[in-house]
Amino acid sequence: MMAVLDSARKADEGRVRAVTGLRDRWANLPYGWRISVLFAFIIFLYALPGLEIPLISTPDTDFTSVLFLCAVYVLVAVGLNVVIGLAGLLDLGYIGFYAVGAYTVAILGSPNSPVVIQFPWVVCVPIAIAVTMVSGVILGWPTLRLRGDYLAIVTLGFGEIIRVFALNSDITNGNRGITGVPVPSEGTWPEWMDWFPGITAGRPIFSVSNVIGFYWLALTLVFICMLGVRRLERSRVGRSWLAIREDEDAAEVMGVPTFKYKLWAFAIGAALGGLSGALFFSKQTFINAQGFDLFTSILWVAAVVIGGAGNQLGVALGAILLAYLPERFREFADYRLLIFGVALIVMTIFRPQGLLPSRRRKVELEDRAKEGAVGE
Amino acid sequence: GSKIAFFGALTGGNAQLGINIRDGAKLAVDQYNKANADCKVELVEKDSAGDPAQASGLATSVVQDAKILGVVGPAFSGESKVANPIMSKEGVVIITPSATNPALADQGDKTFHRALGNDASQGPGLALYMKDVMKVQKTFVVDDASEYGKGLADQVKKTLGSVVTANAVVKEQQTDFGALVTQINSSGADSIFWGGYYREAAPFLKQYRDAGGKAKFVAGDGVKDQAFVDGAGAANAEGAILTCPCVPPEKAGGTFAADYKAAVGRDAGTYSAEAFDAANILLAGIKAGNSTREKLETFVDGYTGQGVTTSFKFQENGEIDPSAVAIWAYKVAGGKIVADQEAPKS
Amino acid sequence: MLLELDNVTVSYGRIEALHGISLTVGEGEIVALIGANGAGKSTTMRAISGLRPVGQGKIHFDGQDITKMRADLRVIRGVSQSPEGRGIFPGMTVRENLEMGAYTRRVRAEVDEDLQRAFDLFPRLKEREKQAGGTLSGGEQQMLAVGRALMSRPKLLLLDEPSMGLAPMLIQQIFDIIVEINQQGTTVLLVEQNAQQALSRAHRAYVLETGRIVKEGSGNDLLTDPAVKDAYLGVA
Amino acid sequence: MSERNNLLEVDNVTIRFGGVTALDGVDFSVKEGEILGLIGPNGAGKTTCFNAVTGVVKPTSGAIRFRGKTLVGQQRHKITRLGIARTFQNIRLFPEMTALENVQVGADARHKTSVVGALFRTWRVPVKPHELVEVDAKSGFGRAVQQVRRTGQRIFGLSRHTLEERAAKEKATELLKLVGIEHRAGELARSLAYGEQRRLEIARALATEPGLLCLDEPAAGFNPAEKESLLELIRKIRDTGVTVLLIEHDMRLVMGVTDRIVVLEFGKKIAEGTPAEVRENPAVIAAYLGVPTDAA
Amino acid sequence: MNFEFLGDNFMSLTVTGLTQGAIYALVALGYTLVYGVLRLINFAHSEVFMIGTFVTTIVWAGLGFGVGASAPGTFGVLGLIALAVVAAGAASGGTALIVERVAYRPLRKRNAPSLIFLISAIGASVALFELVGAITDRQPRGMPSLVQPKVQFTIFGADVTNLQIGIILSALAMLAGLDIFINRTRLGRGVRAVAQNPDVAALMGVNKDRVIMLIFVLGGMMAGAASVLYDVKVGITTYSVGFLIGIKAFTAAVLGGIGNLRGALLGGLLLGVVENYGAGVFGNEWMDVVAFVMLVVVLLFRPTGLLGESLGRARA
Ligand SMILES: Nc1ncnc2c1ncn2[C@@H]1O[C@H](COP(=O)(O)OP(=O)(O)OP(=O)(O)O)[C@@H](O)[C@H]1O
Ligand SMILES: Nc1ncnc2c1ncn2[C@@H]1O[C@H](COP(=O)(O)OP(=O)(O)OP(=O)(O)O)[C@@H](O)[C@H]1O
Ligand SMILES: CC(C)C[C@H](N)C(=O)O
Ligand SMILES: [Mg+2]
Ligand SMILES: [Mg+2]
Repeated sequence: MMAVLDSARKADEGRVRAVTGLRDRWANLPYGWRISVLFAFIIFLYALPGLEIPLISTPDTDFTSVLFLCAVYVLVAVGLNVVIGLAGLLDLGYIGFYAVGAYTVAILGSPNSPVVIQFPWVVCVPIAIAVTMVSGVILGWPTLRLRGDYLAIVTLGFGEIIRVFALNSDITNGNRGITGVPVPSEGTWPEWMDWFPGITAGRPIFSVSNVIGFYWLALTLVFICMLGVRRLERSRVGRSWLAIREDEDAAEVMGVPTFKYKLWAFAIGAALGGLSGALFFSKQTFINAQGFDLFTSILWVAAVVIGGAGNQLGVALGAILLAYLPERFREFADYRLLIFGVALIVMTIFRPQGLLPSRRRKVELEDRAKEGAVGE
Repeated sequence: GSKIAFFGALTGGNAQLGINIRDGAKLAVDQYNKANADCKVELVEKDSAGDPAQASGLATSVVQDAKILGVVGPAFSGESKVANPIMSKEGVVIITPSATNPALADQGDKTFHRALGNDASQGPGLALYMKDVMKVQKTFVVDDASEYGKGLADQVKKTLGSVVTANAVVKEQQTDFGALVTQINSSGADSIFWGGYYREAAPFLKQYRDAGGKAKFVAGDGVKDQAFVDGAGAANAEGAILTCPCVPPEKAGGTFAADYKAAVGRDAGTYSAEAFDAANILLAGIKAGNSTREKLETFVDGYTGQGVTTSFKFQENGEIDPSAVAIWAYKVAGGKIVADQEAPKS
Repeated sequence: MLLELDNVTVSYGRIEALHGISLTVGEGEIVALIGANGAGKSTTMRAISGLRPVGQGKIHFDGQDITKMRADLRVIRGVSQSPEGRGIFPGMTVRENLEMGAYTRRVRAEVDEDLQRAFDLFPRLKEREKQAGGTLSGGEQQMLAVGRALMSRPKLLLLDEPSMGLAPMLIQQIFDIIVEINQQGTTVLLVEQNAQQALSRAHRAYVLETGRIVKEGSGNDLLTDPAVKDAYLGVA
Repeated sequence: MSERNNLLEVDNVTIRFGGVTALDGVDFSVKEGEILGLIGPNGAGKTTCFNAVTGVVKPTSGAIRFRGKTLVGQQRHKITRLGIARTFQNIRLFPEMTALENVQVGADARHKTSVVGALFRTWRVPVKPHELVEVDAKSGFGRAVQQVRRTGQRIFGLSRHTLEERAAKEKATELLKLVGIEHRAGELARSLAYGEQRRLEIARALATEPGLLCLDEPAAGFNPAEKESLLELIRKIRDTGVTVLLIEHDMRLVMGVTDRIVVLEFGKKIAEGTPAEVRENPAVIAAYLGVPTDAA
Repeated sequence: MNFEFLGDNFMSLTVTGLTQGAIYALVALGYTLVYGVLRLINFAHSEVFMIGTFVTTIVWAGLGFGVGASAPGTFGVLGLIALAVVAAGAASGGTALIVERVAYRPLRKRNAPSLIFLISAIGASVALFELVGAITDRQPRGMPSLVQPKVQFTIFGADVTNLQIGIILSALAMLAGLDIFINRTRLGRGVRAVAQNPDVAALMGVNKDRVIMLIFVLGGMMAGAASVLYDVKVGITTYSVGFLIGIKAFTAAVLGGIGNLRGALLGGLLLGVVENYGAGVFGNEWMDVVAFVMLVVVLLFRPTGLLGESLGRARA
């Protein structure tokens, strides 16, 4: 048994080396090449819904909807990565922010909500982001003084409080939920977009039966947010987060206002979570407390860590797998999650550094793994 | 050929309610296919697990399959509320054999039809039964915050008026009711009305009786399934009153009860007969050559006919004629759910 | 020979810290190991006590190959270490920390006797018997670490910089204690930056430079070796 | 020397932990530009005193002032910004960050870019030609992109963020050179040897541009030759205008480098004076030195 | 809000709360032990508990006491319960051990960081939960009503039943035993040493792997015992019972000071009681909110829980 594991692991290490080699080769490519490939890749992503690539498309669910889900999960992962991967704060209740964002849009925008304001989407979303940011600060202010796993349980509690509140309060319409969550725009596809497979001029851009518009919007937001987070990561702010993750006391004594930066991490993470929630439920048109169970929240953490906490591409990959695989393998309906659980264990054992670890993590983990222990 | 879809819970804690309905619809389709071997209709099953959050995705998948002309379901009110607007916007014909929340007819979903009475008649009927037949004095009302459960509980509360002493809300999938049992016991209620499904009702009643609770237990159609009696334990469930805006299957017309038993292997359950009727209406439309959603919709809107449960003629808002509605009270006796009497009408 | 290292290498991740070290410690000896920061002294100690896996080479103790043996089993065989950085159990009291040192021993009376001895050696510890180890000052922790290492009555005592963080008066004392223990029959392998003191008490000594042994000899020889003097004893 | 200003004043400070009195009415001051030694037996309260100055523990009573400002109750990172930096007796580096990054964190204490600045990079400074992005791509597309960036920089200037990043890196490299471990700049701090970690701590502390540097047993784990070079380093640091407060048990180092010495025992100050005075003080000999220092 | 109700039924709410809390406390022990030693939230512990609840039903059903069966005499019931405790304890302990072997040990051998353990733990939890879900068809499983609660005595107007007394007393007894084991025995000291500094513990001659196996088994057995008490009290179980109880128990552990055995007891009882009061005042649906709000409030004033951490390292 152990022997099999070992040989499998060897093979895997070979693969990792190949990937690492690829990464180095990438870094050595001329600037022009890198930029060009990057652009091409981005265009490819936008074109995906129209490409009908055989192996990856999903037989049982609308492929574009799956792509949209992937994009939303990537957005979630990018936000959660700020909190977990960069600042090292274990947030198990991230879904609470997702819920706050989504509910803000639903309550302010839906004609069927208890609050009859009916703001348009473009007004609701900035409000939703602001509200989630504030809720991040409200949660963070008292609790960020707590250490590691205490924070984890408190955030978990927060997620649960939000859910129970949504389930029982009048403003969220309780478990019955709110229908008619607004879509980003009532506009229709213009004539000149008609050539794209799946788009019919004159049909609404944002509708449940054709999700391309939602997908493109989500993808665009993903790129914007990733760019923003990348800027933070490679600045004094990112370094402070790292230092906090490593040794909070020492960081404080070295002049890092740890509380402030943790709060920022929380607020930024919350804002991204809120945005994702708003986006997802605009497509869904319906929202109730069912969508916000802790289990999903915990799976997101898994996606971030499995993908490679700290590395944006890694967490994006983790999120995509989490969103995509269950849809791709709907045939196994009842065993899907069972397989998923086993896969998580296997994955952690084979790739404790995540699928695409940040460079730093990679070195750190390789070293640790080699050191191993004495005996046995 | 064309397809019709079943939409409802086939898995999850309330699966039995959905399965009965699916089997009713399936019987209809099978009979149809046997009679029309040249032009078969396929029954597509969309399992929602009874979860409204999954309904939007499933509705989208129904819409996107252009061959699906009509839907038997969605089975529960919660999922209906989400799925109906999506499906109706794309013209999919909806005939629900079971979702009873009255508000479903007011959502402006043009293709919505309901093949049975709603909770605006079940609720008051049930409450009158409690007051007039059971002579309850103090009722503790519990609901599960679902579209159906809360809706029905509200109707019941309205009619019972001051008889209601207290109320409480339970969570979906709750299994431990220790706190609720304490509350009911100390409230001195002589009866409990349960607005919800059997998944929670069964463990609750067991714990309540285990803790020595004696109050009479009354609930609506969401609890009316043998799975409830089995889950709570026959002794604990004994005497419980369950209502339903449906006729007892054995009273259904024609050979339905026998056919069902022969095909499925067990007695017809709650709403099996209604589902059979709903499916037959759609099938009749297809048979008449209505091969698009629009045509089928026009057909169903204009349909009149006698099913095994009642006679159908849909009104403008999709409801059947109130005179065709019957509310029945059932009683758990000897570990089985048996028809008791038709509930009084308000 | 009580302890024998034969061409031992140890790595941290991809970096090899010891490039093949051979050394011996005879029964009853005090052997000192000196060298600059990063030379690999602590790494050697960890390899002997089993905290670090050995890459190549062999370690023999008391006639037995212990290269791949788990650390806790080595303790039972008679190896005890006072680690670099002290390794106090912060949440245990001073007394409990000391008792942990005697974890592998079963005879209660002997343990009590040794506990008494440790308190006699470091009266400060007696004063702080009930204080949590983590709240002791640096020097107090060092005393505790040394005291604890003695509690297992080892055959071989590994001391990694026992004088670090101690006040001058105590430094004298700690070296006296080492000699005393040795005379009572415990073999000692000692890593020290206080080379002057260490060499003058050690029977033999090794000089380590960037993961290799570059010199060995009797304590006194090395003490007068000009190169050693220059590098490790500072300008006198 | 007495005409110099007091940089730090420790005024009648008492600290108790439950039953233990770690500091008992201690009074002393550090003057601008000097090196003050803090010595005493193990458990005398030296580290506790550092902890009080840097805000890690709160005094039970008494006051601590730095440049006349009271420190008690200040947040720890604010104390650092005021100009006090320290090293730890039990090393506290950021183990999974490189040596260079460790020092950069220290340097960041003096920088201003925060989240908004890093995100939008709005605060712009005119750019000098040699600071512009280089156009080195060969292929057309990459070259075009670079040219756009260059033009952008020429028009809008560089962001404060960019400038600070560059400055932090330069400063960190310089400091690593100063403490003599520049060759390990890219290594993770965790993988440095004990002595190197101590040096890295000093570099990191210096990067915060302190007025007062507190060193807690910096020579622990150094051999005499290395102590010698540390002594040089401390002098060099002082010569750059940094005042130093030093805890150390190695008498040669303490006597060699300090201007004045304060001696603690059981949380009380038992002596204060020049190295020569302290060395001869019988109370100090009895409590701490034991034997004449030249034998140690 | 219904403070009147709370006032009128204060004692009876307290008693039911304590009963619930006793079960939380027993499950919390598993979290606390593992966390104390490995700094790992053993997410799979909730499933360890869940397995116990099913094994109990299987054992009873095997002996002819399926749903609806009538209870045998007092001795029969005690025998059934004892048998269930043994079986569920063994099954849960065994499950915990397997989880350790499969999901954690390979990671420990590779020195993986704690976040990775968390993921593996989640994986183990999901796998177990889904496995049982698939086997049981996600249908709940009922049990016979073995113990008909009989009022034994009344304090301040609250009826206390034999069932409640039984649950609270057996939980207390188990906790006391464990506490003595950890604090008074040599092996217990070894456990604490590994918790505080695993490397140095090895230098003292402590076999780390054995200690870790031990804590998993002990925690699992306690969860197994708790699962029997739960079954007797609630009388129904499903594949998802573990989730909520697990979260509550973990909350209890943190509330008392994670890594602290007595903290787990205190936290469990307090949580059970307070959430019961909360349910009385604000309604059942707010019960969990009350529990978590209390947690936040307590942590604000005592950041390491009511009794602080004791197994684990005191933070310098
Ligand atoms: N945990 C670690 N990870 C990676 N490398 C390490 C680790 N510990 C030590 N090293 C490296 O191994 C080499 C030897 O270190 P070691 O600690 O054995 O030196 P030492 O002689 O004890 O030095 P010192 O006198 O500073 O304690 C050094 O180059 C160091 O950088
Ligand atoms: N949190 C605490 N609880 C109880 N006692 C404490 C605590 N912290 C420190 N002490 C005690 O206070 C005294 C002073 O400790 P401190 O660390 O300041 O000594 P020090 O002078 O730095 O000694 P050393 O030279 O050994 O480092 C010690 O006796 C220590 O045991
Ligand atoms: C199947 C039925 C019990 C459904 C229920 N009448 C509802 O409206 O949801
Ligand atoms: Mg060393
Ligand atoms: Mg000190």
